[in-house]
Amino acid sequence: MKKRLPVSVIIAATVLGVIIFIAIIGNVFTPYGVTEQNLLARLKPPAFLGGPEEYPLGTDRIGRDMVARLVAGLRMSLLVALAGTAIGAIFGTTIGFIAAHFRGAVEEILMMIVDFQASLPFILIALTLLAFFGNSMTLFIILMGLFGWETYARLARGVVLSAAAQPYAKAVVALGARPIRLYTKHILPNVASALIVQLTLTFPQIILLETSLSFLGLGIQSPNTSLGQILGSGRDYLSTAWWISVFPGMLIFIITLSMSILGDTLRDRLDPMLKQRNT
Amino acid sequence: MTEPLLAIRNLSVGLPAGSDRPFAVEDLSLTLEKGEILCVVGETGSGKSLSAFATMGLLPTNLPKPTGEVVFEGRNLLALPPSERRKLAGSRLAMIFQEPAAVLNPVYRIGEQVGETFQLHTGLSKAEIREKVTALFREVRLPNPEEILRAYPHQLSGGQCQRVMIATALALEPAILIADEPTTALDVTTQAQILRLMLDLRENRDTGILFITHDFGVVAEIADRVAVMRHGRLVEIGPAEQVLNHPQADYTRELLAAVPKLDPHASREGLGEPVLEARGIRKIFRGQGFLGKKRVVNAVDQVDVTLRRGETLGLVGESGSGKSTLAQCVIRLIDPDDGAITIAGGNFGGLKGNALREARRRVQIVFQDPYTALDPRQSVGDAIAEGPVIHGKKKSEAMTTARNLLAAVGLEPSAADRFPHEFSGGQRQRICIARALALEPQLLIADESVSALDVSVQAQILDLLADMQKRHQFGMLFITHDLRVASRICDRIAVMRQGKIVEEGEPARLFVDPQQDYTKELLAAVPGRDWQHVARAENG
Amino acid sequence: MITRRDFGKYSAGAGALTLAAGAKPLYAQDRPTLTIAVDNLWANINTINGISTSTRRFFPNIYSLLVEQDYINDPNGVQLKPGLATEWSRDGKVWTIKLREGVKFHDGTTMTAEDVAFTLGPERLWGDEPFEPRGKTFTEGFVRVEAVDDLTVEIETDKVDPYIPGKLTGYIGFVVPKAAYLEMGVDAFGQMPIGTGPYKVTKFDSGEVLEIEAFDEYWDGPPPAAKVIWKIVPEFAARMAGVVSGEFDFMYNIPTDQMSQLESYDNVTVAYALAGNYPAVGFNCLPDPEDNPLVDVRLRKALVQSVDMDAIVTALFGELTYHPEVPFNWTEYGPFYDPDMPNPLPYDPEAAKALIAETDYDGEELDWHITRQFYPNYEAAAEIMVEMWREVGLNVKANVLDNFQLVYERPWHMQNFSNSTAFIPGDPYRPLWLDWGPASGRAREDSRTRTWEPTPEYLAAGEKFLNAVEFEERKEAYLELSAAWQEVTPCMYLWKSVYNWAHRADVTWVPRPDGEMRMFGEYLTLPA
Amino acid sequence: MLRFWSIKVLRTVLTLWFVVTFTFVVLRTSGDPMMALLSPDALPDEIEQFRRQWGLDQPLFVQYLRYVGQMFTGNFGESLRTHQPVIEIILDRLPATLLLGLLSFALAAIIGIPAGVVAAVRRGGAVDRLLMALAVFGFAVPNFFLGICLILLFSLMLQVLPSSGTGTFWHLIMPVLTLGTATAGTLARFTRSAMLEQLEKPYMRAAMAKGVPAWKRIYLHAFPNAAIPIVTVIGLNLGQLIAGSIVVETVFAWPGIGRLLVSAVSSRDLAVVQGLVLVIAFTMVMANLIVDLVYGLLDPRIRGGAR
Repeated sequence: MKKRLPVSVIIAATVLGVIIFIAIIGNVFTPYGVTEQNLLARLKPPAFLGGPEEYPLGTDRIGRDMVARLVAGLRMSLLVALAGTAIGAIFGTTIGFIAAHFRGAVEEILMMIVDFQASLPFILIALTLLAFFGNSMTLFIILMGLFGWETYARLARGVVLSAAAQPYAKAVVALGARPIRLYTKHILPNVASALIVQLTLTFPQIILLETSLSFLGLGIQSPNTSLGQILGSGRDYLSTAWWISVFPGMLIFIITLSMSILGDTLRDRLDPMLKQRNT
Repeated sequence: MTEPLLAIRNLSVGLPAGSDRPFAVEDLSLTLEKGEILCVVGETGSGKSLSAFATMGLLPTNLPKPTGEVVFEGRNLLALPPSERRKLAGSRLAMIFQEPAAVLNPVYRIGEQVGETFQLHTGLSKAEIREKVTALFREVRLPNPEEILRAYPHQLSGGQCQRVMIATALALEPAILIADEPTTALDVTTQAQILRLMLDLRENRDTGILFITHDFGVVAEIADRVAVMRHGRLVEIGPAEQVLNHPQADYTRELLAAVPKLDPHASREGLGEPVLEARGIRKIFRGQGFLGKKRVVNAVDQVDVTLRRGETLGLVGESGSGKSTLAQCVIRLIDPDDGAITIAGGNFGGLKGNALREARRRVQIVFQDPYTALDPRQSVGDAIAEGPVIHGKKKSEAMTTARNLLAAVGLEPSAADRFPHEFSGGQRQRICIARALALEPQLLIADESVSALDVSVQAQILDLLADMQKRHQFGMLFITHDLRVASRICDRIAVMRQGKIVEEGEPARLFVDPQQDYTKELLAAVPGRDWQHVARAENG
Repeated sequence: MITRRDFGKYSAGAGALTLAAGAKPLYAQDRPTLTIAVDNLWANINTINGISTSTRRFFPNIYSLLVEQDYINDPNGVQLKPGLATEWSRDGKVWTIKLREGVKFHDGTTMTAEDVAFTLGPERLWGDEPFEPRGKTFTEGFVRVEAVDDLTVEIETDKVDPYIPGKLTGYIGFVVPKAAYLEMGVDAFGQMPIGTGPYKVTKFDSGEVLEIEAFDEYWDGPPPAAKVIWKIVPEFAARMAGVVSGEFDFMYNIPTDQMSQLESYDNVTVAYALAGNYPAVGFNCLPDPEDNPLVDVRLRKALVQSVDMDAIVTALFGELTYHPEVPFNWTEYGPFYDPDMPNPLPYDPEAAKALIAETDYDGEELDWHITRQFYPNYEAAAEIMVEMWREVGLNVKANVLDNFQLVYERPWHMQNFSNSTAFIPGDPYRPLWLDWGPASGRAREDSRTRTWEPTPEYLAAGEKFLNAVEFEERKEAYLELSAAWQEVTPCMYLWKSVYNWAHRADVTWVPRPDGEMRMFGEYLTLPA
Repeated sequence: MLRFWSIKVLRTVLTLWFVVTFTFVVLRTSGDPMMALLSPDALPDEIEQFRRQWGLDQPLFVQYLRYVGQMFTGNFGESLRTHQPVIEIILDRLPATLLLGLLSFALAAIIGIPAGVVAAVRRGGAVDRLLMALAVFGFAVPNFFLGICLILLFSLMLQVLPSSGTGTFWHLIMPVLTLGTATAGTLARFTRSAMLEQLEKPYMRAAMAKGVPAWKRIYLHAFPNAAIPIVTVIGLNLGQLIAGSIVVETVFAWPGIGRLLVSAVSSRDLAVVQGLVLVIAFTMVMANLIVDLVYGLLDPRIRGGAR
């Protein structure tokens, strides 16, 4: 039943691959450092719009090379999103597994905490904590990790409950397996696809969350930079130096679009429930 | 009568590129007359359902357009524009489906759904429609038509849903009714009633019925003519009597031979010591009813079971009778509320934690659906070896056992490296059996283990189980809703109803001289029971 | 130069109009509503508790000052002119202030010497538990404020203070009504205050809007607008769009880079003023944290010398403003200002490297706390400065924080602040002594903002400065004081602040270096 | 049923209590709020005086009990900055946010749901691809960026819409558009997948066999079933709207609670932040209760009582 991958997916995967590649080694291609400034070349337009040749995508308000900024911002955004997604997914999934295994009071309490988190828009929590506790990279990453964990917990609990009711899980129990074996060797691999689909949703959401926080001044802090921070810092210059915010905006869009195309395809391909039905 | 009611000529339905064969239906020609029941039989993948869909114009949109002709009332349906075709659908041609509950739209009341056909094809007023629908419900013998009109699908049983569907199909007195496995999901007694309804329809309304099924019992019960399909092609077509009793094609012969006979025999001699003793097993499910009313279901109600080495005990009953719950209690996948279980002389019911896990090697289970019973991400060898590994065997030794077992269940030892999705349903069930036997259990529970399989495969699996039992001498608790199957393999049969065992005995006695009305009812409902010329006493 | 005569229509003949106040002016109906887009307001509008750049913009529209700086006739504002006080004279340590007659508060009561004495008195500003405790800073040396008759107030100080009239041009000079203030309490008063200004507050929501309406009994004649709305519009794009499309009559805080764009619209005029204010980088000179490398003055001087401040200011502001080379040698101090004063710490990265080499500094991270978007261009400058420091081997980390509370939360090595020069017009008292002296937040031991310990030399020079009554004596002390301060270099002044505005091209409006947006009098002319 | 709802209500109350306690503890342990409210060079006795005035000198536990106790009387404390009752400040701003939120949501639903249905019906086709790319664009464009672009286009260049603030119908257009876009994208995607699931259900084939026309099959048969899961994401999207309003209200100077929150947080007005968090949590929880209710009304299987 192997179908050929649609062109859109191949393009999306390629684009993502290129983006990740650029994020990893992109700075090799730029002669300038991220923070390297040229006060004589502030707000220069991209080369293709008549700007100086040495700045292909122009410069920002203090004369830093946009290419260097974008590469560094891209790397930071991807890293933060990756770390956040990973932490949230692992934490949430674990909680979901625990709730599904123990049921009863444990499940009730855990699900109440999930409800609590879900009852507050995350940006509200992030905004408050970052403002009140001060912005540090550690707190920021932890916060991004807290983002979406409740989705994973709910999802994991749901899929685990349904997976555990599957005959193959019962068969494994009947063989005399310990719960830990059942969960790690059988259920986790089978629910992983549902979780991976969720990953493709969370990942761009974290990039966007960071962008919103940057707008409120609570995102990644200088001298580090992120796509959201570049985008936010260029907003006063939209009518005169649009390239500062439009380029990172385009990157965010491309990442989100590619991720969602991949996620949709993964959902169709990997969802164990769908798969069972199709065979 | 010169023109048949429906003539399918050279119908071919293609499959999308990359499928295992180019055509789902290939060059199919057959006719259906007025007042005739034509049964189309075939195993999974024979193309019988797609032929029906092509006739109704219901083919999935990802399939190419069918070729050939489907002539009805002088017009080729395949060439009609969609709007014309839609006018015929539901009015002149009607169809009923396999899963009656899923075929009704869950958010609308039954009355609205049945009435929709009238709204679409007639100009009747609401009151008139209501009148008509009520009359239809009476005709299909639905109890309390008024109440059912207001009910939602989830409030009806499967049999009731199918009657509603039939009522919908009959609404505008169609010339043709296409029935796609309409009784497969139903209990045997319900099935008998629906089949009765089909026969009445043919009598009273002269409807031409295209009846699709895989069950030769059903065919024997109702068919005027039979068409046998295989791999999208017509193998044989002819009057029922001829096809069933004097089949021309080898394939038909094979299929018929595989149908288990209702052939009650006495229990075997030389059975060993008791391997399972269950006393007073009880399981109650508590649900939350409307407005806090508690719903209590006695799923298993004070049941005693004993089973000896080498013996097979059949547990038969309709859905909801508690037979699966009982089996799951015995194997401790569900904890019974009450009762004692002893397996192979050792306590099993009261064990906990590690002791329970250790004791699990004594009892294993084979489930109904071989597609979900194997972890799709685990290789077959690993799956079979897993039990021994859990119980302390070395991985390499366990793999050797697994390969040997694969050979024993009739598969290549090299299958160990492959994954479940590479196997057919029957092969998977063999793998499940191998997995269960890898632990050399004293008790094997087969929970509807052959119900989902095609009849030819079913026969093979039953033979395999019998063979394995002979070799390993395990006791087997065989759960099934199919009396034919039970009669073929069981030494003793216990009939369950509403959580209780109502009657128990050797098949020879039970089938010939049932004591309980319920047992009689069940036996009477077995479709086509006379066809195989079973010698049995008439019991009035 | 606009002369007073041009404004006769609104502001001349104050007395006559005040007498005629009972009759509604004919043009009352025709007066427009002005809308001003601002980036923020302040939590309260008390004259002292509410001190901030954003409140100063509108204060004079609500309150009147006892003494005015005449920016119309003197761009430096050194020249004083009567406000609510008409005359003032000193006899030793006692100043006698004569008040204007018939000045009405917004609640209809008439201002008396009691109100002024309360405004400046211990109960409100400098007693044990004053209503607005920050007043202590501005009333240093006050020992007695007393109403001697209905229109006369006496202020007595502990030593001779020739600068009292100048001090009354600051926040403490805004007069509040005693009775209403006491009745409402300081907090309620701060939400709906009463003054003697040309407009009375009708709505105040600190997160949203301030609405003030014409007060036609204003002592200097009815104001030109029926209503002035100060509306918070946080995004620059929205403020800009609003001014260009005519929704707003005024806006302020334009990113310097965008001024030319705004100017390109025919219907918009961009105005700016060099403010009496200097943003700075404060250095923490104290061993708190204990391992603070900045206790070494050589490192502080290296920080100063390694920054090409002129290049930064030119890049960020163009020709708008400049970097003052020598601290406190500022143009607004008229006779104190010396354009030829040599710069002891010029931009010289090599010298800076040499200084660093002399110290124990070994690349430790220096934490620089910066308040978010508080001083225009500060963050951009910081990013540039961090790079320049990196080049000489100084490892500074700019830490942008939400508010001053976080900025002052230790540990930190550097932080942002600004020093205002406005207190005594034409005299460096405030930045040099008030802001750094032993009673200031930067030196007081119990202060959170403490960054240095004044040296004996500084204290001695300060003593001399405070006691100087004559100019020459005071200037000499000023030079000594400044030198003593520079020995320590507890901060680095960056540039003279620029306040900027955009407004409808058809109004004529005079900006002030103190940021005040006077919507009345000689400062504003609306089209006929 | 009664039990079902009483459990729901109990959980709601517990969740809210959790929110109250959590915010109280977190905010009170994060530092001294007085420091932010007073000027940096405030005198120590001044700070002490403020602390006493606000009861911040009491042990944390006492403060907590007092806070919770007052809450039961509808007293959420006073703003540390402006001294107005918190509840008044919030209630003053709430209608503006609700107006913005509801209109945005209506817009999102009007655009997003039909787009999702069309995309599902045209699955795999060019229309589907285009709609889904637009949907992704909708939520991938940061709110503030879209908002500022709209201001520059409609207020600065075309000068047809007011740049900010509130008052007339025209003031609503840009904020609603900005806030609604992201939600429309999410809804479109979700509707599409919910519809796809329903389109493959057996009852759709049965409807076809009855001769139901294509558009009726989609709107009368598939859509009501797809609406059930769509309603559940509506509850979640409400959070997205509130989150979005924090940004959008700032961009458009919209006098709602989003902006209030930003200013209260940056000025560390504890009482207001606490009140807001609680009000927002309350709104969310209530909305989810309503969603549950609607869910029950839509789905006869739940309405019947068996949960």
